[in-house]
Amino acid sequence: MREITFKDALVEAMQEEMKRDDNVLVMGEDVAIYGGAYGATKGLYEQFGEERVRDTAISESAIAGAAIGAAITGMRPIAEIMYIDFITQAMDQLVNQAAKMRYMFGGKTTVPMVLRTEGGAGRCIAAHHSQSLEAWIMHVPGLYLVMPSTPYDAKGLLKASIRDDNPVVFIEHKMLYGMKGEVPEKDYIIPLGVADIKKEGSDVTIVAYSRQLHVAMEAAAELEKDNISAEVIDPRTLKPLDLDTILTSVKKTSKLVIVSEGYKTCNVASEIAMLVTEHGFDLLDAPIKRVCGADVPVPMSPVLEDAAIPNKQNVINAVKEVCQ
Amino acid sequence: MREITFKDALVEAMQEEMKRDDNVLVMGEDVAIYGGAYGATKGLYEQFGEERVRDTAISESAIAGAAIGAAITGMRPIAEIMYIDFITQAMDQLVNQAAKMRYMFGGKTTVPMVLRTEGGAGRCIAAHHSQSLEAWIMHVPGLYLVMPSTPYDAKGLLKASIRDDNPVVFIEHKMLYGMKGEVPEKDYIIPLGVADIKKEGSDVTIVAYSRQLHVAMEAAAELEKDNISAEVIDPRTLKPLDLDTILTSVKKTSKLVIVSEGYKTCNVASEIAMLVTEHGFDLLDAPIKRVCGADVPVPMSPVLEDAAIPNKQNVINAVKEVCQ
Amino acid sequence: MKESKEELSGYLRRMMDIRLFEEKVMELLAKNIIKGASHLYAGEEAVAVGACSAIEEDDYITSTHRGHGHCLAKGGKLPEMMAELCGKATGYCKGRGGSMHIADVTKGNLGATGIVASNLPVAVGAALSAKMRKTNQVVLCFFGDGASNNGIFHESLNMAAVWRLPVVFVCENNLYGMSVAAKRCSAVQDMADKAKGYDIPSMICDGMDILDVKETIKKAVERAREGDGPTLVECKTYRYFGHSRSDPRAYRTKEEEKEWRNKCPIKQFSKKLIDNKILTEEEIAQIEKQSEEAVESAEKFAIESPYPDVKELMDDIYAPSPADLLNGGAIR
Amino acid sequence: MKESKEELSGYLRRMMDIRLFEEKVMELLAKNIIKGASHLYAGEEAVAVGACSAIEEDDYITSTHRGHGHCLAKGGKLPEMMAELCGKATGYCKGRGGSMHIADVTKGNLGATGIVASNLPVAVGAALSAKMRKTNQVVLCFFGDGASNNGIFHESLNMAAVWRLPVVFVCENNLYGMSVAAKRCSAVQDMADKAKGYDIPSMICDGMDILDVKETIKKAVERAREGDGPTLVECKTYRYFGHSRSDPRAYRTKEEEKEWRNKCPIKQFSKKLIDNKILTEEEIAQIEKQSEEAVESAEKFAIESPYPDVKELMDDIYAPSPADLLNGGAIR
Ligand SMILES: Cc1ncc(C[n+]2csc(CCOP(=O)(O)OP(=O)(O)O)c2C)c(N)n1
Ligand SMILES: Cc1ncc(C[n+]2csc(CCOP(=O)(O)OP(=O)(O)O)c2C)c(N)n1
Ligand SMILES: [Mg+2]
Ligand SMILES: [Mg+2]
Repeated sequence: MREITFKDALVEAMQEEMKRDDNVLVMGEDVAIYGGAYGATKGLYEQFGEERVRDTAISESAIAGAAIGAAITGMRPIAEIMYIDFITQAMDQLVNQAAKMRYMFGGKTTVPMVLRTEGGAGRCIAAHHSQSLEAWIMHVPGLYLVMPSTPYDAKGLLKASIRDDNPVVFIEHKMLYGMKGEVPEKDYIIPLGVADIKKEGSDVTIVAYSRQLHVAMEAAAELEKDNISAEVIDPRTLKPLDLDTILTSVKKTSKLVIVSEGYKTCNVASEIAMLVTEHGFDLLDAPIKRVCGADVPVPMSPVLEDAAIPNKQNVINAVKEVCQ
Repeated sequence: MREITFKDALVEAMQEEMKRDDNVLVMGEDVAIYGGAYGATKGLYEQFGEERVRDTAISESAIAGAAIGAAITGMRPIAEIMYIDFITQAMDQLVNQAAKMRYMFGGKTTVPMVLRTEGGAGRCIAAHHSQSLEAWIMHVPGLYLVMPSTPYDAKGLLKASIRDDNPVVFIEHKMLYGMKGEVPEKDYIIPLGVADIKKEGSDVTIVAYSRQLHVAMEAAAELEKDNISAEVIDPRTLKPLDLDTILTSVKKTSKLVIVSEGYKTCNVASEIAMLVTEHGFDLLDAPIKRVCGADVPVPMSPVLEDAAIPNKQNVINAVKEVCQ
Repeated sequence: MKESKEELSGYLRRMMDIRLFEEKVMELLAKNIIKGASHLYAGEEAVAVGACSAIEEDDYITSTHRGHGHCLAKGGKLPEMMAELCGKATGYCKGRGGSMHIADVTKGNLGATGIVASNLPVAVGAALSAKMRKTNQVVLCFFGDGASNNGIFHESLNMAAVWRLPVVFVCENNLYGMSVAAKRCSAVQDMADKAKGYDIPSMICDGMDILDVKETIKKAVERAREGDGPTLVECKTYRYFGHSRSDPRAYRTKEEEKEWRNKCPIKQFSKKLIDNKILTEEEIAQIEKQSEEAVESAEKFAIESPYPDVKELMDDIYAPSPADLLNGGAIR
Repeated sequence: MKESKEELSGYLRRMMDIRLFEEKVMELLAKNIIKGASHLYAGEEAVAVGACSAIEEDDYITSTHRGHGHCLAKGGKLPEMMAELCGKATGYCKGRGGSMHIADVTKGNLGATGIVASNLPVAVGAALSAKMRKTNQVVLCFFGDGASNNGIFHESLNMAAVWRLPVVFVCENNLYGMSVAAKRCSAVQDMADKAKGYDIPSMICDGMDILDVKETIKKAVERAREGDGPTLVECKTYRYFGHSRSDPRAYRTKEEEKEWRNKCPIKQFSKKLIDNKILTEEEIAQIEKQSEEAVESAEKFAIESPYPDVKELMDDIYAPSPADLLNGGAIR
């Protein structure tokens, strides 16, 4: 199969959905002429014109809010917030409006929009451009949350997100845009809420998503050398979360390590651990371990930045501890 | 000892600290002439004047940001965000500026400010005025998080927060303002990071804070009738969190139930559970249980609102399950 | 007056409906039959009714925390509104929204909001949508003087101006945001001046005079429909009750209140209709009686309606996924 | 010119320092010795140096993501800056901040920020503090044309105007916010027009002419110090490099770039000094040489400095609690 980059997969997803449905539009800072800070909207402006691919002012709150207004009146906007760090300025629209309107209005409104944004560390761009704030989003009823790890997943999940009738927050990791992977030429979607077993194994379950999925995969490869067979599960969508697949795996392995790049405290990992405790405590042979970002504003210096986020060795150590 | 209301305890705390330190000021919407939406700044304007007690426009972001600017240049501002639901508009200043400045600037800045706000359900004022968003705050390194449950704690903790050199988010529950309790006349503070055992017990540990502490206490009282002795711990400050006190209790009881009014998913309760799992898994006899707010925008209708937040019976049921 | 008798008495009726509805709400709040908060529109009736009479049924409005008037003026129904305020299953939002969250999408009311100023960008987005879908719809975006100090006001006006969107920003300047007088928190006293930073026209009208509101909004709506972009219209008005039920109103004087009570939009308009021999006092009394009865029957409907079934607590949080996206295993 | 020769050559030197520093940064970015992002100030030197020469040492500034020039103009040191950009322990922020987060509190530089517009309310708060502490300090708040579209701009100007705070809002209008021309995203093209919504004065100056900047800012600073409140000053300028290292600059023409290169603030000012017989070409060459050496030694310092110790990763997240607040058991 042909290989394309993560960012080209995103471009293709939007391209196809924009062709398929005239109501899909793209808006955000530098998404048109520039093609997106990380190139994820490259070519859309040339192809669809300034009416459907709109550069905006630096107005995160209006970007999100206008997307909502468009969504509830018949459009299917894709709004881009350049870095998830700036979602702090769009939280009111996202959380109080997009997430709540449908329920609050008695089910009479739908808010079919995608808020694409980018997150994660790895480029030495410090505390305002390196956060992983997905735990905030996951906390909020009414939002869906998608965090793909491969070009294939990115394309199929973005297409599903665009077609979905709910507000979807779609977070891309900055270190993945250039990553290549197999992506079929034919139209496909990946339904929201279906985890993917990225590697089968029998001794321990590792749940990891977004860039950390790859860290987990590397750790799993190395663990094989020590005869530890890790099953690596990529939830792909944190909301809806495919808990069944995780539980089925834990049933087999009896051990669970969860990896997330977000700040450790009140992290997505604690939630997944809690859910497994609630629904499968008896399946567990050892305490669940998490490997998370440090509770620190992400520092710029490469040595500190590396130390602030999980790496292969951290995952290996955690696995070995639960496998003792 | 004399009894005063929770809101009067807050007023006293600010009054005393404003007398003690000329650099303390109060700013926010309706904090001056009106005395605060829930009366928690009543009388301060009359006593300290418009220079030190400032009504602002409806500009949550500027309220937080101006407090930061004042804090890093020698003042000790107390900024009020009327409802935590509106903190969505102040998140950028709070999370990207207040929380990160000190670390990011190499430790050369301090941001001694208190952001007082109000949260929780119970008044049928629906999804935009009833949230418990403390999990977001707890997630962010660089912030402290205080959530008192009694007038005594409220006063002592608010005074400590004002004197502390870090940005403190201080969340008051709307249903507690009118609650009376013993508050000594003399000057006292309660250090941040020290939990309080509100009721001793031996069979099960219940961790609960803010309004839910009282729900837990009622449940504990009723459980006594069934010969279940619950120890009820009020962390009082979620950051710093006094994990030791919780672990010591779990050592004794081997069972843990955590109560929180916030949306269940990615809740403070999952974090506390994770911490206990990490530091005291072997102490546990049964899976940790949580009793949380439902994952739903808080509905207005009284019957639905009641169903969306924890009640005594939920806590009792959870305790009975872990005690089986 | 160029309007027909029917139209004019329709306006009066709607203003009376709002007034009497709000007075009834005040009564039910006092009896604790309505729980929670209600921000009453009494005094400002001419704004909503005047503005909504300048647009078509399929045009949109966005509303605020003080939204009962907007909803009724855009064709909302008293019983469903009252039931919603009472948290009943028969309300506009099945009792989930209450006073601050009424939407009536089929009538083009995109909804009220409890977060001040938060519907401004939503209105901009709806206008973008109308423009892109080429429907010729316009959007009336209501908000208060207080809201105009919020950052989202700035972002919204700028975006609407740059994209020349068909939206009319209707500022209901009632002098206060809760207890804080515009004088104490806004750098300018005519909110219309805030249009200057966006190079868009602004107009000020007498928010106690329904026909002045209507004419002013009409001009702005025409501009919008012709593709000339947004306008900021400021309506000078006053709320008769406190901000919410518990407000002692220490921030304003009895004299000021009286002065504005004398400008009552309903009294003024009634007098004008009589002076112009369009309606007689008897006819007006008749209209008032109809309003009274309508409000009473709405009250009855609301009170007799059941509360929502608690089993429905978790319904409608998410829209069903389209068929081609469905799957089995996910926990939502 | 009323300034002394010493002052004037000081300005020139500081502009050259900035220019050469930025060119060096560009070089080190290309070699990947500096990692991450750097938004270079080259082209805009007259703004920072002109503005900072209009205030006193104990006055405050707030900076932006494009902050190297502000830091140097406010008395910052090249070695500490370069070390910070390289993520070294000897940098202003111990390597934790990098290019976008330099603060130099002892010199009154309250800090740069990676979030566009986010320092506006911080500047307002610092001005409030100066006013309340009666220190007679003023605050210069730098921000871009793009930033002026953000909601926090609106809230900040309004608050500063209402409270008449001693803050000067210095808009560096370089025509673009990243790739988006002000023409395509701002409703007005003179950012100074945005002052109209706050009833405060505004001035426009030539941001390529250091003395024009200085004089203009001086007037605003005097107003501020006299208690007359904020002013919005717009400086028309241009950034010579792309927005950040990877920017292909497809959104602007080579002609436009050339036109602005011809307005180079350093060349212009040098010429003026020569024309006015204040400095000779040789003296200017001498100053340039000093700058070069200073930048080179800063580079050397930065490169030879150690990275921070990873053990310090978790230091300084929180300030120590005052003695009377200490306790033992808490996990921070
Ligand atoms: C973002 C936000 N801040 C504060 C509030 C609390 N609040 C509700 S209404 C109101 C006053 C609004 O004033 P204005 O916009 O003038 O509308 P009015 O109530 O006068 O109709 C305030 C401060 C809120 N709901 N949302
Ligand atoms: C809130 C926010 N939105 C977007 C960005 C990404 N970004 C960084 S700089 C920039 C352009 C800023 O333009 P302007 O304010 O004119 O400053 P300039 O870069 O031209 O000096 C953008 C969009 C950001 N850092 N913060
Ligand atoms: Mg008002
Ligand atoms: Mg710019």
